[in-house]
Amino acid sequence: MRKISMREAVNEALHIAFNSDSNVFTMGEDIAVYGGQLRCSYDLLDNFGPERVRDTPISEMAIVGAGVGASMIGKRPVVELSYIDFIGTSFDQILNQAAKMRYMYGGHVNMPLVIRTQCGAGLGNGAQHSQSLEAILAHIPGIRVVMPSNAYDAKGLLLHAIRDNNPVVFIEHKALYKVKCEVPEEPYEIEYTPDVKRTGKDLTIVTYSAMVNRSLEAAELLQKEHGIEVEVVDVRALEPLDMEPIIRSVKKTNCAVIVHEACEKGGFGGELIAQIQQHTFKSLKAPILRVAAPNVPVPFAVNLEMSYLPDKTKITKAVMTCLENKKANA
Amino acid sequence: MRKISMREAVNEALHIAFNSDSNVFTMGEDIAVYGGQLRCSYDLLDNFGPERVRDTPISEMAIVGAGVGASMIGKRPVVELSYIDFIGTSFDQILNQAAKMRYMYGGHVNMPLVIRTQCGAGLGNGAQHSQSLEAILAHIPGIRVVMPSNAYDAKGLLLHAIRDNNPVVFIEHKALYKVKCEVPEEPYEIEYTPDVKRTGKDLTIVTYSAMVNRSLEAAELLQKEHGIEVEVVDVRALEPLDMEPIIRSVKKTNCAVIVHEACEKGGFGGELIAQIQQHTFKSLKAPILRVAAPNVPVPFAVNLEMSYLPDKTKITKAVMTCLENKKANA
Amino acid sequence: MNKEKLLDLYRMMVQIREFENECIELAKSNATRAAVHTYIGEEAIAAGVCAHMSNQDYITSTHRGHGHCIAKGADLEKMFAELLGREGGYCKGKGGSMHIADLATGNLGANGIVGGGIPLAVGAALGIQLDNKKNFVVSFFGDGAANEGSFHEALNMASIWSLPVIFVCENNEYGISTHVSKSTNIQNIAIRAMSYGIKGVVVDGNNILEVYEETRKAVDDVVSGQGPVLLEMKTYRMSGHYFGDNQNYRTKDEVNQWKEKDPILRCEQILQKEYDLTEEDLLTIRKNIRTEVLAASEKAKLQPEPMIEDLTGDLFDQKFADIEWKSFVKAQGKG
Amino acid sequence: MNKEKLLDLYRMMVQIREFENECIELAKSNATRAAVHTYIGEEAIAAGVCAHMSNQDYITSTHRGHGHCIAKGADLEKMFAELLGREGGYCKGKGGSMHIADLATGNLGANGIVGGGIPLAVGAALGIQLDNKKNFVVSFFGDGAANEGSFHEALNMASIWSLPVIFVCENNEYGISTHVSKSTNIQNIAIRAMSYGIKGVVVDGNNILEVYEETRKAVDDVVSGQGPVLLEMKTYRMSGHYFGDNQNYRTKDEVNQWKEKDPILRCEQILQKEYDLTEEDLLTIRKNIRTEVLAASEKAKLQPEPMIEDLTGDLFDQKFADIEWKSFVKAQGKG
Ligand SMILES: Cc1ncc(C[n+]2csc(CCOP(=O)(O)OP(=O)(O)O)c2C)c(N)n1
Ligand SMILES: Cc1ncc(C[n+]2csc(CCOP(=O)(O)OP(=O)(O)O)c2C)c(N)n1
Ligand SMILES: [Mg+2]
Ligand SMILES: [Mg+2]
Repeated sequence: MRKISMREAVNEALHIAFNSDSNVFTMGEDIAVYGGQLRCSYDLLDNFGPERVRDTPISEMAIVGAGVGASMIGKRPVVELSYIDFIGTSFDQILNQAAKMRYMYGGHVNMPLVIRTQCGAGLGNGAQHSQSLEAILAHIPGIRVVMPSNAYDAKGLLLHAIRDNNPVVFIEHKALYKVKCEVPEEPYEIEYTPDVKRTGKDLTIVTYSAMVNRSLEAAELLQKEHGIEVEVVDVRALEPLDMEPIIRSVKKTNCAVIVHEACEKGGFGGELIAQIQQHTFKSLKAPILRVAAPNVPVPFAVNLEMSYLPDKTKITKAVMTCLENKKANA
Repeated sequence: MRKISMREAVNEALHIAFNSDSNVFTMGEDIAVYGGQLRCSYDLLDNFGPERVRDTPISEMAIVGAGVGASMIGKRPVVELSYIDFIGTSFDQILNQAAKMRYMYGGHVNMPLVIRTQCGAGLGNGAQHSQSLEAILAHIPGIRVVMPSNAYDAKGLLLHAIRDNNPVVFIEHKALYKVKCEVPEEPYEIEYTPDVKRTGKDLTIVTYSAMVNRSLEAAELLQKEHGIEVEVVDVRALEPLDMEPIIRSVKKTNCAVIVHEACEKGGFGGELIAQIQQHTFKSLKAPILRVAAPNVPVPFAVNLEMSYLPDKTKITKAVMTCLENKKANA
Repeated sequence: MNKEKLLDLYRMMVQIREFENECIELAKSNATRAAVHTYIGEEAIAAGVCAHMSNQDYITSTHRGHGHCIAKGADLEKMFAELLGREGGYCKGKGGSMHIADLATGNLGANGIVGGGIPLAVGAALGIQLDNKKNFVVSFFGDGAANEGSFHEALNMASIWSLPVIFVCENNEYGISTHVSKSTNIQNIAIRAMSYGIKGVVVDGNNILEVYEETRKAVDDVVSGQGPVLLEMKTYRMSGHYFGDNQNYRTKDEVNQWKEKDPILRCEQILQKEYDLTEEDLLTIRKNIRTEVLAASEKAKLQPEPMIEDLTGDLFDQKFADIEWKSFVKAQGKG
Repeated sequence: MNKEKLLDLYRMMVQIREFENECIELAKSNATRAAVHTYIGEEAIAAGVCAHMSNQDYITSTHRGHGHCIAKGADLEKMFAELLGREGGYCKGKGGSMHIADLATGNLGANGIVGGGIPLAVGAALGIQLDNKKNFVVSFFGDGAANEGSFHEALNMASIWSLPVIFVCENNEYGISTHVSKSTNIQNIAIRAMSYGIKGVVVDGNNILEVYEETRKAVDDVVSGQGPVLLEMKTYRMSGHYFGDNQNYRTKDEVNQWKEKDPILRCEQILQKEYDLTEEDLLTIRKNIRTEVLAASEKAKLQPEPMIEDLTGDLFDQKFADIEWKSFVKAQGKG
């Protein structure tokens, strides 16, 4: 099968959506003529015209807010925040409008809105353009939070999100845009449920987004060098959060390591641990460990940024520690 | 000793701070003439004049942002967000400015800023005026997050926060404002460290803000009706988070229940559990349980709101379940 | 204006006033919980503006939203039921006074966030434009809200895309305790239209005829594609910010002076002088409306509370849209 | 203007230009990582504005902040070191191109958030006012930033309190790919001053003399308590939005036309025509400055990277302020 990058996969999903439903439109900063700061919306303007593909002023509150308003009357906007860091300038529209309206209005309003955005560090963008803020969003009842880890998942999850009648924040990691994998040309959807990206019996890594690849690298290494078989579960959707496959895996392996790029404190790892320990307490043979960024903003200098990021080495180390604990408690 | 309400205690701390350091000033919506939507800043205008006690336009971005700017040049602003829900309209200034600047600028900038605000449900204020959003703030490296549970703590923690050279979000629960306790007239400070509000050997409740009283009620009831001795630890500061007293307690009781008012998913309970299970794994005799709000916005109707809130009954039930598990695993 | 039309507007204003009077009664006994922000003194705006709107024309509203909601045609019993937190309320009791939406009448919802609804209105107007419809949107907000960033971003966006939206700034002189002269440095908020290259008009918001007429012009403009309009309605909040407000920020005198400009009083004067209605006629109208309003309130009070099992419902729509995905084959050499 | 003064301004502009040229060289080899937003074509603004400022006068800056930083008197080597992520950089390598602050020269920092610095400037101006000082603040931001809510809230707040702050909108016609005519519906952003009841002035931002003179007037105004001023500097970004920008949103022709209005070129013409400098004189100046700039870059390149142990440092100040709390005894019968 052909291999395409996650950027191409997102672009392809957008083309399919535009082609299939005339209610779908998109707006955001520099997305039309320029093809997006994320470079995911190229060709859309040419193929679907300036009514449905709109460059906006630099006004994130209005961008998200107009998306909310348009979706309330039946349109299916896909708005773009060029960096997730800009939830700062648009937060009220996410926190108090998009997320709350359906419940607050007694279920009488639907909101088929997708907010596409980009997260993550590693490319030297500095403290205000490199954050991983999914835990903030996942704590807000009323919005979906979806984070693909590869091109195949991105295409299927994005189409699923666009067909969702609820607001979805769709978070693409900037380091994944160029990564290619096999992606069918035809349309397909992927449900909001975790995916076991690698099976193993010794330990479960629960992870998502760019850290899936780092975890797979670590698993590979552990297998080769130590014969350790790590299972890697890609959460894919933080809301809805389907814990069943995760719990099943931990019940099998009896121990778990959580890996995410967001800083550790208050990160989504806490939620995963809270639920895992509650539902697998008796099978759990070691404390669940987290591999995450330290609790500081993302630094600029390349050596600092690299040591800031979770990587194969740190994951491997955590897995080894966890397995030692497991052995000690066996 | 005299008893005063938390509202009076906060007001007293503000008067002391204004009287002690001419760099301290305050601004916010309706805080001067009106004495604050939270009614905590009464008399300040009369006593310290309109230069230092300022009514602002309804412009939360500018309120917080001006606080950041003024603190960068050495002032000690205490700005007020009348409801924590309004971090929505000011989030960039918290997330990307206040929290990041010191680190991002290599430690060359100090920011003695206090953002006082109010959280919590129970009074029929509806979905956009009742939230508990501390977990969002505690996930942002670079800001302190402080949540007093009574008048005595509020006074001492607020003075400590005003003397802090770092940005502090000081969150007062609206249901606590009228609750009185003994508070000395003289100035004093309380450090950012958890406080054991009740000792007990059977189980540890880790909690903060308004849920401290609910937990103490539950503990009282459990003691009276079942002879169960619950230890109640009030976290008081989510950042810095001093885990030592919490871990010590759990190592003693071998089990824990976390209680917070924020909705469960992605709440700060996850962080507490992640750290507790890691550091007390071997002593832990039961899965740690959470008592928190369900994952929906705060409903308006009185019966819904009351059943939304964690209360004595739910806490008691969780404690009993946890203790049964403990017994089963003993 | 013909007599029947003006009488309709008058009835609408009275209906709003009586609704709010009853709200205050309910608030006194704490039946509404928390704050109830009444629209007393500002009724001419909602009545005069919404008189131009059909159910396919949308509004966004505010914390002070009862008047807008009623003028758009809401059912009073369902409104009271919501205020009382009953199952039959507009939001099944989940919203409360500040959060009533009624999609059937084009009401996209009241909003507890000052300025929060303005961008939503722009989005709805964008939807209308994309659908090539001839409808329009009205966004109501206060003088205080005009200092929120959302106001600025929304008006600018609506302007550059010539969207069919009327921004109605209800300048009632106060944002809670803060007089507009302390929160802005300009005589008229309408002047802010210049920042966006759109039309801005100052309107006597206590004069129902002027509100009606200026709105008509604005509707013509926005529907004919000439872009958004900002109407500044000069008015006054005759009651406290909410029931229970100590109003230490203004004098009784000031309030009393404005009571002489009560929009309902002024409408009655016109009806008597120019349309031959007698005081008795008017009294009858008021009494009848009052009776209806009270009946709605009484019926609402008898409604049951929401069921506790409903606490966690309504968060997400469980259904997905019926869309059949069609491949898009890109032109060669693109991308 | 006397010759020495103009020469100073000229030198400053050249210094900024040469700094940016060197940045592009560094960016070519990826030494600066991510985006470097150069100020080429806009130098007259930073030079002409900051010439009026002392180290006790503050600026807030933007993602396109090198020019402001240099004009405020920053050390070039420390700037280069920061861009290269070295320990000796302004932020110890933690900030990068978009985040240089230099409190010693009154630079409160560049900012990666468009519009993010404007409220900070208002706060600094408030601090100055509270301290009864005669200093002032300049907030630099772009045409695109003028559509952020923060712009609106900040200007309004500064106006009602008559704060000593000059808002300098650098209208370089583009926000990344979006021409200002597509993001606003007005001829001049300066007109937005009217929304706040403050002075708004359109300035030829490529004319150093005009920038200098109009800033002087604005400084007089704000320092004498007459409230903030909005200066719109008309200019053009001669380079791409960042190094690597494909610039598919504008024509070469357009860029070339603006190159004829290059502020440095224009300053050179004045220096030659009215101050008798020869082309050789100017060349010498440029060469000397270029040499200095390159030397700074070379020295920066030799600096060590930050130490990994420093990764988690600098987040919080561990010290608390030295304040001795004094009780406040309230007047009887209050509260
Ligand atoms: C973002 C936000 N800030 C502050 C508040 C608190 N608040 C509620 S109503 C109000 C005053 C609003 O004034 P205005 O817009 O003039 O409307 P009015 O109440 O006069 O109708 C304020 C400050 C809020 N609800 N939302
Ligand atoms: C809040 C926010 N939105 C969007 C961006 C992405 N962005 C970076 S620079 C820029 C263009 C800014 O335009 P302008 O204010 O005119 O400044 P210029 O780049 O022209 O100097 C944009 C959209 C950002 N950094 N911050
Ligand atoms: Mg008002
Ligand atoms: Mg620009």
